[in-house]
Amino acid sequence: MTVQELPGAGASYRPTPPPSWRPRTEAAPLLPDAEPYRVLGTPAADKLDPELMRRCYAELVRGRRYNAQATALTRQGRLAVYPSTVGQEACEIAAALVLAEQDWLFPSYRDTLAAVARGLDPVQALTLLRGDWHTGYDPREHRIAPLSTPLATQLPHAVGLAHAARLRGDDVVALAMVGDGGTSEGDFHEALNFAAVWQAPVVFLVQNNGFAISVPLAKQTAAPTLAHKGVGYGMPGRLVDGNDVAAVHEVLAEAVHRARTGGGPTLVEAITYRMDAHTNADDATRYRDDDEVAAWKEHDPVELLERELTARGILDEAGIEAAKDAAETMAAALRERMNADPVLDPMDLFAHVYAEQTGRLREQAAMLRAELDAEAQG
Amino acid sequence: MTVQELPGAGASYRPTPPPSWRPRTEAAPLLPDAEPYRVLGTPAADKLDPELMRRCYAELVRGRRYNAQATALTRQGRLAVYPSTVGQEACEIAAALVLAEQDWLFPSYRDTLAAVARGLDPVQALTLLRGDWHTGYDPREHRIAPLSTPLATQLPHAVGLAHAARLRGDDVVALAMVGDGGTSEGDFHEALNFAAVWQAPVVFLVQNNGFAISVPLAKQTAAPTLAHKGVGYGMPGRLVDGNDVAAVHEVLAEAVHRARTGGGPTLVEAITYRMDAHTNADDATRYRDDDEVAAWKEHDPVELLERELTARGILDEAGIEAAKDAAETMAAALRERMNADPVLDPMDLFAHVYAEQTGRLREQAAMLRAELDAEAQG
Amino acid sequence: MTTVAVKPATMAQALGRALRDAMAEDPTVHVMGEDVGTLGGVFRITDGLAKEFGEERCTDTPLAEAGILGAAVGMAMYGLRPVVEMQFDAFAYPAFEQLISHVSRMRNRTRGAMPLPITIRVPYGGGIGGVEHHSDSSEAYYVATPGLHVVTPATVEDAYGLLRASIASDDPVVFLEPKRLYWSKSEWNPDTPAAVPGIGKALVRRAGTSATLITYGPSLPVCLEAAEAAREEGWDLEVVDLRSLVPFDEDTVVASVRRTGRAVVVHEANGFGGPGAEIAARITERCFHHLEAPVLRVTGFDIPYPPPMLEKHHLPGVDRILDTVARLQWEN
Amino acid sequence: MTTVAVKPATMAQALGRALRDAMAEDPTVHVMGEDVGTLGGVFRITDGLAKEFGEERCTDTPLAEAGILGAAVGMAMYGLRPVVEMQFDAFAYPAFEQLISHVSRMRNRTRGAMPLPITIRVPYGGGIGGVEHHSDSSEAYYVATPGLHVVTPATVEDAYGLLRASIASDDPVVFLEPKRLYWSKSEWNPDTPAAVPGIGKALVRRAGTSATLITYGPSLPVCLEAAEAAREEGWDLEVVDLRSLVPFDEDTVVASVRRTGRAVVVHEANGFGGPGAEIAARITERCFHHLEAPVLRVTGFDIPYPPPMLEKHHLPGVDRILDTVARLQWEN
Ligand SMILES: Cc1ncc(C[n+]2csc(CCOP(=O)(O)OP(=O)(O)O)c2C)c(N)n1
Ligand SMILES: Cc1ncc(C[n+]2csc(CCOP(=O)(O)OP(=O)(O)O)c2C)c(N)n1
Ligand SMILES: [Mg+2]
Ligand SMILES: [Mg+2]
Repeated sequence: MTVQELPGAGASYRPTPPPSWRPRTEAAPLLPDAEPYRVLGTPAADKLDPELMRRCYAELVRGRRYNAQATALTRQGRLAVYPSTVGQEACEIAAALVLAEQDWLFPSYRDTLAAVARGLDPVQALTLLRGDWHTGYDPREHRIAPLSTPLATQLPHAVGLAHAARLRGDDVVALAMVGDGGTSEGDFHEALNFAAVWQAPVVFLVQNNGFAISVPLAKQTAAPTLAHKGVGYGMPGRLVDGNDVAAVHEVLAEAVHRARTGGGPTLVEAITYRMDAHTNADDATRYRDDDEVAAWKEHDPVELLERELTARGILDEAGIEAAKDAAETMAAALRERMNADPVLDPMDLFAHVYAEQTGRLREQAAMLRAELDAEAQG
Repeated sequence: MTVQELPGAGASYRPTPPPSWRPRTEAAPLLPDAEPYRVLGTPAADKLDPELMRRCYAELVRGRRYNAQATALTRQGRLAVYPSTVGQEACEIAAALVLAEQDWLFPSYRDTLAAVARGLDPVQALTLLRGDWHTGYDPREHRIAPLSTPLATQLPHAVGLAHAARLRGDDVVALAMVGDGGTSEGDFHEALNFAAVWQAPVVFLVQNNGFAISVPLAKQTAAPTLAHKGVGYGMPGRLVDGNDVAAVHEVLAEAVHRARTGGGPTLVEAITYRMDAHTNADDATRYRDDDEVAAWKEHDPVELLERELTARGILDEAGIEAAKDAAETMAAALRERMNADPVLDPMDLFAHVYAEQTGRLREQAAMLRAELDAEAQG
Repeated sequence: MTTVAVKPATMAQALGRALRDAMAEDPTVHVMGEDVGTLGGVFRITDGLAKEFGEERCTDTPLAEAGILGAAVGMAMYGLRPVVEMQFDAFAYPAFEQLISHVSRMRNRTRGAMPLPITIRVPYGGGIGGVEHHSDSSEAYYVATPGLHVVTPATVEDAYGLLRASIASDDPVVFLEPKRLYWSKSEWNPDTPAAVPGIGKALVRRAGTSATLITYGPSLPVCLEAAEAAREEGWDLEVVDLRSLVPFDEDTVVASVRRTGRAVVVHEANGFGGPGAEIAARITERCFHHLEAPVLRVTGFDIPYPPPMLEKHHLPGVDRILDTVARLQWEN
Repeated sequence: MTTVAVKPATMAQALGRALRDAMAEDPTVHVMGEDVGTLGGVFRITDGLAKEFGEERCTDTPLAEAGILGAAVGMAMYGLRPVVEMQFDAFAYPAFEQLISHVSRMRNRTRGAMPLPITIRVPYGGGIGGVEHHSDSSEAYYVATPGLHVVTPATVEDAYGLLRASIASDDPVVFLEPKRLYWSKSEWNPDTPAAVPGIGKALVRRAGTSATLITYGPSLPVCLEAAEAAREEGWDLEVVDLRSLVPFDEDTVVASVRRTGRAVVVHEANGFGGPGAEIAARITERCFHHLEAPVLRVTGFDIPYPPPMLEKHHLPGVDRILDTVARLQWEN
């Protein structure tokens, strides 16, 4: 038998392995756009939903004010540390607003604003960052996972939760947030792969703000865009202008809808910029130029929306003032409430380590109790 | 100022962030072919190098015989375990032959054959699998990293080594082998990302043999192909018929050349099939049908090459006989040498834990010494 | 209730039966890991579960341990009770960050709002001729991590009972399965399983008066054998099986050592910084004036796990235990 | 020789100087990690290195700890001497598999052919008001892993000397940097550094006769303060600084405890299964008849690291140390 006689020989010859692992060929549709998707300032803005946009605007203004207030609280010693999202408010707000009541948000350590925009009391959202216990709220009540300090580790959680909900027949989508730096972690890879294999109803939102602390994206990846990473998992990748709240909301809404209707996970890369330093403790001048920051100031998410809405008559001076007033009220309340020292009970150290305290913990608790009593007495 | 007046407004409007992290747009060229590349049985075979192909043939025959002999040794209790590469010999041989003397091979736990084909003494290659010390050879002498049992962990090593060599100005390429299952590990992701960011001279060869033990590819990934994973790292992905040694060699040779000449890393997916069970201890009938195995028998790497070379007059009966004889000679020698019990010194337990033995280890060594002496005395 | 008729006799079968019974009783119990579905696991512990309960409840995952455990965290957040299989001891290491930074702390960091009832099954230890990375005794890592329970059976009965208790626990449990006892047998009748012992109770497996051997998991049979052999030397050894390293049942151990006045801790894990150090230190704290001799340890050497051909020299054996008992200052 | 004129005065500066001097002397020394280049590290330890030696020798890596350590393994295989920075204790966990399965064993598994002279710098411990996951004392994991050296300085001088010794070592070293001592100061002159102490030598920091405090890293200043305070109670405490947990300088510790007859081990890490257990167990083995009381431990509680607002209750402090010393059966 010669090669020519082999069954099916020729350019397309291949034995017929079970379809389960035959290479698929529908690659191209997975490729993200080469340019970030935009709405504001483009013809697509004609279709804006005025109601939604007014809500976004109010939240953006409030979010900006929240960021300023939180940073001020670090200076007053009321917060141990604060990673600001000034410049990234469009992503934070869109992520919060796009979810239905029953959906879950998985924030990264930076995303207190998204949690607040979702309705969480800001004092609760900031519990960790003021040096109090880690999670100042019941994650199940708010369907907001604890802020994740270890980068990217929240992503597999989101996948598992979404998968579990689907197994139980519940209509729940999980939206997981991560930074550009976080995409380099193994957990990012494993989470996206699990999500795609399980077709779990998850949306991954990468906020590409250009830096992981001081490390610029060029040292983080050589990918054309982070959205291109979707290709390798067999999930769609979308690239969006992260300072354009209308665009981010639309892209996320599509992805959430896709997840909700059984279409599986989506990877969304939102291109944005962190205007403040990494945290109040960081010195951003060490790794970036003022010019770069100034260029991004021209592309401010709050101003972009304000201009568009004003130009289109969706927003007027009164609306702007109202938003600002509401933001000031929130900030004043936050300032005041954060000025009260939280009262922590040292004996709580031994609570919630296990469902039931072990003998060893009871002994250690007794020791601390005695120390505290002795201190109190003298 | 209205939206229209914004600098550069319009479809392509975007502030000018530094090029370091501007999304790149040359995505499409990164996309791998949708069909695996083949040479044997296609017009591309006209350009075969007879010398190289005869060498490949001899190695394939020897490799097949090596696999059979090693599996036989497990039945005789001479090997603790053996993961066979029957059916995968084309990948193993091509990986070994494509490298230059100074290059490095990073085998996975399955790839003893690649090490042997590179010139390593098979007895040394099998040291681990016979229950002797892990690495029966000096990795630096042979430029073959220790077999990597923890899956995918060898990939960042290959990147680091290739990077180091380049930093030192040495002409060294690292070829790292991994299975389809191994691509799901975080270390795969981190290694490919580092390689692309550093433009390290590495070639990643994924042997997609359809299974990770019992788990078929469809439960491992939803990607169009594993080669598509290259896109997310900004490195080319190539898809090749892993049973076509000419095609695998050509694709790897291109990738090695690219790495050597500063073109950075490449991801190669070779589609192949493990004809034997996962190891001698595995029962493959639990997870796959005979039909599937039979279909792949029709696409056997040794026979594919033999037919092509015979049809083209590159190989004759004498050549076939000579290859078989050489393989038998190798097998007989291996059998005989593996029949001798290796002599291990129990006191070696304490060697090479540290450069210098710690006091604690000296004490433990003395204890074992005393036990052994007591035993010897009666 | 399940209708499977096979009578479990080995520890492997008892573990499988425990999984099956737990899944049958509680629809939130999900088994997941590499090869646990179609294949039934490389040790066949999960054999038949996918068939009986469907692949959705016994799931072959992609090959990624951090992903497996991380996904299990999310599933537990939603109210499921995942039972995760790590294929071998050393292959649990990739999941370490998820384990330490999340699994062990989630209850604590949410002030009790979000407990994670995850059972992590880890086959561990040597003695089966496994090549490198297949024989680690990794318990020291788990023991040093607050928020985890660490449980390990040494008998067929305990394998069933402790696994049921672990799955039922509202806390995460690292469930260490002694590989070389998988094929140990017992007359145990699976249809009338003994009452499930709670987590955290040690058991005196053999009463004695001269000294106490404290051990767990794969070393229990060795200690019992040593205790028998010790009778020739005139020693009547008590043997305590810890069954749970966290919580550590100090009271049972302390009561025994106060009775016998001497103690040896035996385990396969490396000695330096191993669980035996904690046990010895704690016994000394609480039994100081009852001790006739320092608490000694018989453990694996402080070396990476050796090749199969040498492992017998590394593992605590009867002779080494007896030699150590002999060093308990009997002449004083 | 470097010509930098700044005179190091803090531990952070001494560490940076050690890196700089090592890089200047040995072209195979490469520093790598997250933010170590342009930023100089979040604690500024590597400040100036990228400028002085180029980004190729002080490299900002992608954000992936397993990748960092794994790449360092490959670099060491090729003959380089990587110094890896893990940004914080808990962020070293993703690299755990590389550490345990490769870094610690490569010399052993290649029968000495391929040693890995990698230094892994890990800022550790609490007391700086760091939020969750930024204050772990993770030494128990490293200590329980054969093949690793585990080193931790407590003074500015040692920070320099031990880091130089670690980088010079042909074995992998986990170099634990006590965060809260980064800003501790000393009159130390960087241009005439003291002789580099080898790895594995403990030091009696304060001579005393009543009892020995055994400690390391962040707890050394606390112990010295406690020793001063103890004078009021009539106790003259000896304080031993281990400096290296592996190898553990038993002889220095044993000699001290044999002299004083009493010992307390002090560290921040959780007590259960922590390094103090090994130290206490070992002291007891070797000093049994010299001990007037059991070796006690003052450690972090067996809980996940608490929030900054409560950490002072968790960390071993002077009062708790004195209370424990008081329990050393002085009346016997
Ligand atoms: C696993 C892990 N490694 C390191 C860190 C320390 N760290 C905190 S934030 C940060 C940079 C994160 O960058 P990115 O993911 O882009 O998010 P961004 O800060 O820009 O929001 C680093 C390295 C961490 N928190 N977790
Ligand atoms: C980190 C890790 N997890 C699990 C295992 C156990 N294991 C050994 S081989 C194997 C399957 C590997 O599949 P694949 O990567 O496709 O390689 P193949 O066996 O097909 O060559 C598994 C799960 C391992 N060796 N390492
Ligand atoms: Mg970022
Ligand atoms: Mg495979």
